Amino acid sequence: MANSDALDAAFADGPAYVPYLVVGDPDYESSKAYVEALDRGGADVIELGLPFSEPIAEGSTIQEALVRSLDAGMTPDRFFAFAEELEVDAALVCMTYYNLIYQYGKGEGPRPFVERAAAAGIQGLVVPDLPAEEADPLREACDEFGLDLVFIVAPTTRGDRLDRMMANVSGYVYVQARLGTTGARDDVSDQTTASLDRLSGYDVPKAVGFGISTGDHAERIVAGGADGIIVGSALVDVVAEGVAADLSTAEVADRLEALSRELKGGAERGHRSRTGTVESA
Amino acid sequence: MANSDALDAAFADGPAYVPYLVVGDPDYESSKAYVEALDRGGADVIELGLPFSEPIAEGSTIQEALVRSLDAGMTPDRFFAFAEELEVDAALVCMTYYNLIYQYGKGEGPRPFVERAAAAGIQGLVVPDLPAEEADPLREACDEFGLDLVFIVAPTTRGDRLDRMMANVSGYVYVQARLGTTGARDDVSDQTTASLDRLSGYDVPKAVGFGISTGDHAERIVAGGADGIIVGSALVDVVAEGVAADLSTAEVADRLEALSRELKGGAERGHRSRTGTVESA
Amino acid sequence: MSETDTRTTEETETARRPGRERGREDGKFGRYGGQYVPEALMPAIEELTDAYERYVLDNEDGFMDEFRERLADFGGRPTPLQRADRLSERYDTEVYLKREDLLHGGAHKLNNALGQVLLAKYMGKERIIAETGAGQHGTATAMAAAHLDMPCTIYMGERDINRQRPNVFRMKLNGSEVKPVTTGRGTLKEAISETMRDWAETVEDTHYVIGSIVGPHPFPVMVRDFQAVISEEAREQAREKTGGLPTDVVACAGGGSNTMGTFAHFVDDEDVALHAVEAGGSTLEVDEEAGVAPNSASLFAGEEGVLHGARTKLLQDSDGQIMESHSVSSGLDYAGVGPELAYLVDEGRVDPVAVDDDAALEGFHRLSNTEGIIPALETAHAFGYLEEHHEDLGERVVVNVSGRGDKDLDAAIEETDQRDVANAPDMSMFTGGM
Amino acid sequence: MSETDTRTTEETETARRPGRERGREDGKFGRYGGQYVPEALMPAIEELTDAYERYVLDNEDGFMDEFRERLADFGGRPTPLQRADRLSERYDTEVYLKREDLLHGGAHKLNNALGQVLLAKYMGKERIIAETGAGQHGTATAMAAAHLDMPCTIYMGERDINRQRPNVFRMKLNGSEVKPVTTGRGTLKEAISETMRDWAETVEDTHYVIGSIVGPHPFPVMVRDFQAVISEEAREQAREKTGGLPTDVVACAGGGSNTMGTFAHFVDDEDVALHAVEAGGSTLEVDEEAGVAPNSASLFAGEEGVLHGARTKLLQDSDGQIMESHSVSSGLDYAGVGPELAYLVDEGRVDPVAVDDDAALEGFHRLSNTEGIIPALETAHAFGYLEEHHEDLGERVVVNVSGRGDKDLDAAIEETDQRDVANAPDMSMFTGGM
Ligand SMILES: Cc1ncc(COP(=O)(O)O)c(C=O)c1O
Ligand SMILES: Cc1ncc(COP(=O)(O)O)c(C=O)c1O
Repeated sequence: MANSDALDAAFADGPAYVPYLVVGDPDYESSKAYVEALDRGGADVIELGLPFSEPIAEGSTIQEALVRSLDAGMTPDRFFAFAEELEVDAALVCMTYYNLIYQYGKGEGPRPFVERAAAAGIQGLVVPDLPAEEADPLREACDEFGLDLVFIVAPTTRGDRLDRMMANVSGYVYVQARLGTTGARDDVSDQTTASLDRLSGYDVPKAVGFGISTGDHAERIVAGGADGIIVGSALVDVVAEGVAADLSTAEVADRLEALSRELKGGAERGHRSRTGTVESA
Repeated sequence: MANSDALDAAFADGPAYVPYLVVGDPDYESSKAYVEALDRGGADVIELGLPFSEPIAEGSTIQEALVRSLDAGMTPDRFFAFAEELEVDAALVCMTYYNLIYQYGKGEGPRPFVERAAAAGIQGLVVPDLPAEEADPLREACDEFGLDLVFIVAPTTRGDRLDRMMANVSGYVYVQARLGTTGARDDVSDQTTASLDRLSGYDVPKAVGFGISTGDHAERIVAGGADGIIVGSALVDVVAEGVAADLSTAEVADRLEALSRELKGGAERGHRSRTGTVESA
Repeated sequence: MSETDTRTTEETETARRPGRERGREDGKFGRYGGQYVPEALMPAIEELTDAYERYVLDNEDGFMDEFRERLADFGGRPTPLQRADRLSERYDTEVYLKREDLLHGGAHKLNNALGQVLLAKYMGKERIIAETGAGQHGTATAMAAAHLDMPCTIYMGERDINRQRPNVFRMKLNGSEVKPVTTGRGTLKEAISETMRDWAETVEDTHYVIGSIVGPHPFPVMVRDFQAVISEEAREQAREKTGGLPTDVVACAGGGSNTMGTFAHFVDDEDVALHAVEAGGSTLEVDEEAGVAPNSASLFAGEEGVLHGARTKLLQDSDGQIMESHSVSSGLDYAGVGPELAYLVDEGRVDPVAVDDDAALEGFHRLSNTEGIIPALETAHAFGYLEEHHEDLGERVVVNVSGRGDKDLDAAIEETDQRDVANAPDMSMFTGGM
Repeated sequence: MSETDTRTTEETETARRPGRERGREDGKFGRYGGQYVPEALMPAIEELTDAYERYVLDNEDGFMDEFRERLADFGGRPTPLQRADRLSERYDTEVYLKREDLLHGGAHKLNNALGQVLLAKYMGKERIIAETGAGQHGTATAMAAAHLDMPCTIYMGERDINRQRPNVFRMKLNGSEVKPVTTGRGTLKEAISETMRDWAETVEDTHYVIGSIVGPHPFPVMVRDFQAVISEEAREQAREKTGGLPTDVVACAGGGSNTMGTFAHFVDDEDVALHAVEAGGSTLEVDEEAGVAPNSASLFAGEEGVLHGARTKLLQDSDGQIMESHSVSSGLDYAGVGPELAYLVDEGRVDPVAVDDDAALEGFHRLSNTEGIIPALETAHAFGYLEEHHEDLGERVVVNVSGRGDKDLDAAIEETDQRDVANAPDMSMFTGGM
């Protein structure tokens, strides 16, 4: 199902905890400490955000993180260096916008980016502004270098579009829990359950994201049938608070690790409730 | 030729000196002293300006005098009281705009104004915004009360218009020396000679005005054939200087008297040169 | 043609003429009108009268054809007659808007300015002068003068210059000279007097473009004839769109040029009611002592008199001195009104109504937020009238949108801020000016 | 209709279609165009594509009839094609002006805004959102929304809000909510991103009115089709007035909506040269380090990339980050350009030219003082081009006057003041602002 063994493995036993952080937020070194904290906190896959100047799919939390990273000098090349330097167990997925991928190729399409990503130890890509219809060249490059190409399924995705996407996806499918952009929310949406139902016929891990911020959410999502949870804004919020309150890198890393444990724990509780005794969600 | 004996007399022997001042400029009492100074200086006819708020025929010198007078509270009734109180030998002509004359009648046309003017000792009217075509009612009232109606002939007035005007005029005709509005100028215009030529066939005194400011001007104008000179802005300037320099009423009156003597003297020299030996102008 | 000749044929001629041609022979509208001007201006007035008769009335040298072509190409005519869906619903009557706000320059003023500048060109004049109050006539004249390559000087009261700086800038951009008038209060009536003074000295090569249906004959008829294109189009458009004539026609009135332009072709349609909406200002009461009328409702509250060359209705004190008028809209802020309107009001043909500043401001906001058209504050009076009197109107009302409100944004902020305007948007970020 | 189906018929269909219909099937213009949007927006995009095909292309429920009627009545179409007498003389060539400045709101923008708001109504949407830079698209959308009684929210960068306060006020007067965008530099591109975010959450009841021929399919074709009325009229008017087609058509290009609107019906007339005039800003040099392009000449100097949902030519650094663009005219200040223009430039059909700030300002003053038309600073670039390149043009040139300059008076004062503009009027009384 997946090009990369690492992603296969991540979803192989139990629910996957898939945290997201913006690489280079608020600076290169702190960011490395933060990503490694996620890993210690139990991450199965880590989505590394490579910042683009016009992030049309992000909410304000992540957008501000992208700006912090760009202001601190993040570039695709530094991003790859970062990935190479990381010491983590989790599988790595790069999340970015298509223009950076395309432009990296200097006229040769997306292949050079994918080649470089593979060399840096990246196992998959999420490109929120690349629809399945436009994805052939990237899909081919991913196949060539053994990367997975993750697509995002929205609550509104149905019919032909869903089929086409599911025919192209690999690694896991990113199930968007609600309409809108990224951002931590307090509740879990009904749309999630409906989406998971719609996807039940497809044999690919389903990771649910958008708005998950606590262990409780995570538990309910996984209990509802998700194979993994993706958490972005809630973690980026921790980084932002660290910037605002001028906390030490170690302190922020500790908080990220703690929140990760909570989320991962929630996901595991949810998994047990689904596979073992059914607790009320 | 004239309804009023006084105006007839003014032009009867020698050139007439016809000065103009705004009544009430800069205040009622000073203004009386100034008009009486003109009289002492040799005035044959005095044109008394009754200020109107929209004096479309005046240049800025006289316009500002009108504003000073209005600001000091001049009204038609105070104007008539002023005329009654004056102790002068010269004949009195009222110069104003038609709306004041008309409005004084409270719906009965110009007659009440003329009646009141006659009672106040006014012998004639000059109404710069009343063309001969619209003058019938005023003409009739003037005839009834023995006032003269003076018309202004412009350098451009010819043909039918000139005929109609000359058929209506009485007392004297006001020959406008040049195009434009009132205001003292340094030279004497060729247009004056041309106008006097055009008027030579009409048997009515021709008083030339607009821009006369010195005895020399006066001399040349009269030498050129005028029966009188009308002087406004040059005298109003003296009043304005008095206001600006805060001179005493007596001082301003003296200057007005002196300037009048100069103008009158110039007019008489011009008359001698025309009737006696011809001096080069 | 001598004036005595004209006068003898006058009564019969005028009687036979349709109402929209009234006054063409001699500038008389019953007791109103005439030519009360200094003798020095008479030749210019006669020359202009002659040119008016030849070029405008008789289309000599194809003047009117060129005028209409330039109005179309440069000005953007015809302007639409638009159904105002939301106002129609609000008032439960068919409301149609004549969109003079879409004319080049943003107001009906260009119809007249272009006509007169073109006429000056046909007359061989080499220079244009004009007065302006709000700056609308000045900008229209400056545009027309640039278009027709005529040097142009605009007189504008100093106070108005300070109130209307964007319009001053527009005139200068169009290459006109703007001369500040510092006499008196520095507003429109002083600017008119000053322009007449300039004209008296320069008549030979200069044409004075008067900005409304005021002044001596032939200005009132000529300006009306140039503006009559509004009603000529509107009448035809109303018939096409609605199959008939409107029951009511509404236009604001300052000097009255857009008013008569909007009424002219309806004057003979006796079933069409004509409403001239004047600026009621803050109150219709007059302060005789100070010589101030806090309004400019000369049709409604004025009395007969002579101003700026014509006999008409005026705001004046009991001595006949002209009053200082007032309105939230500087373009209505004039103490007189066109003689033809004075006549039509006396005849009972035109219904004069006053709308106060508050109602005008509400009208401004109402048209802006319900119809997506930001009107000039002058125009807004007509919509104030609609709100107050719609129950008295028939089932098909045409309102002239005489101009757009871009020039009035600052004034609208300031005036809205001073009162409690129920339908204004949140103004907090604008108070203190832009 | 599934997209796979569409794609199979694409090549043949497109080949048979005249150029002005290019891209209708799939939003592809050669390598440019497409739908690079988050999956959450896809249903809205598909719903819109369906509505575009039914209402716009097939005139279902008489949509296009109503659109054209409202454009005429509310918008003031047709706008004139005017001969510019003095420019024609200056350049010794026939210069014709397509007068979009006379459209309601003062720019071509209403053609599109009215079309989209009406379409949203036909689609049963209950709310309108839009982004705006200079404020022209925002004001046009606010007007259209008021006219059609649709609640409307406009996103505008905070910096733009401060530069364009009169336009902000106009939007509020028309009843729209104006939401400041504080992210990034607070200009147009941030406002677009922010509006897309709103849309992603509200797609079900909300329509996003994009302001130019940019964004994902169907926006580029739809906006072009709404704006194509410009060239449809101009082509016909040119034939009527001059008996033939122009040799050259000139339009300024920001996103390119007025450009493609002006070119669309001429694209198949191979003898008509098409000139797209971009903002050259202060220089065409780029500061890679700072990520700043002191211009917005994306056709002329940009490189292929993906921005705001479409593949097109962009101003970007070597990593693919979008540059900060710059121009004296905020309406041209955008780092991308419509994919159709990018395609037509690559094909050699459209000639891309850059005109710098100085030349644009001179063009602004030139049109103002020689033709009596104060253009938008955007539009002024086209006249800067005319001055610099008139010798390369044929004997009959049509220039689109995309908008009027009333919105730019403050900017014109400031910018004129900063340089030595040979043909500017005496500015002394205005420096320091109005
Ligand atoms: C938009 C607008 N409407 C109306 C008027 C009033 O003038 P009139 O009554 O002469 O049409 C003006 C004058 O400036 C104006 O600008
Ligand atoms: C007057 C005017 N012209 C041109 C433009 C550029 O936009 P586009 O290239 O999309 O027509 C704008 C944008 O605001 C504008 O206001």
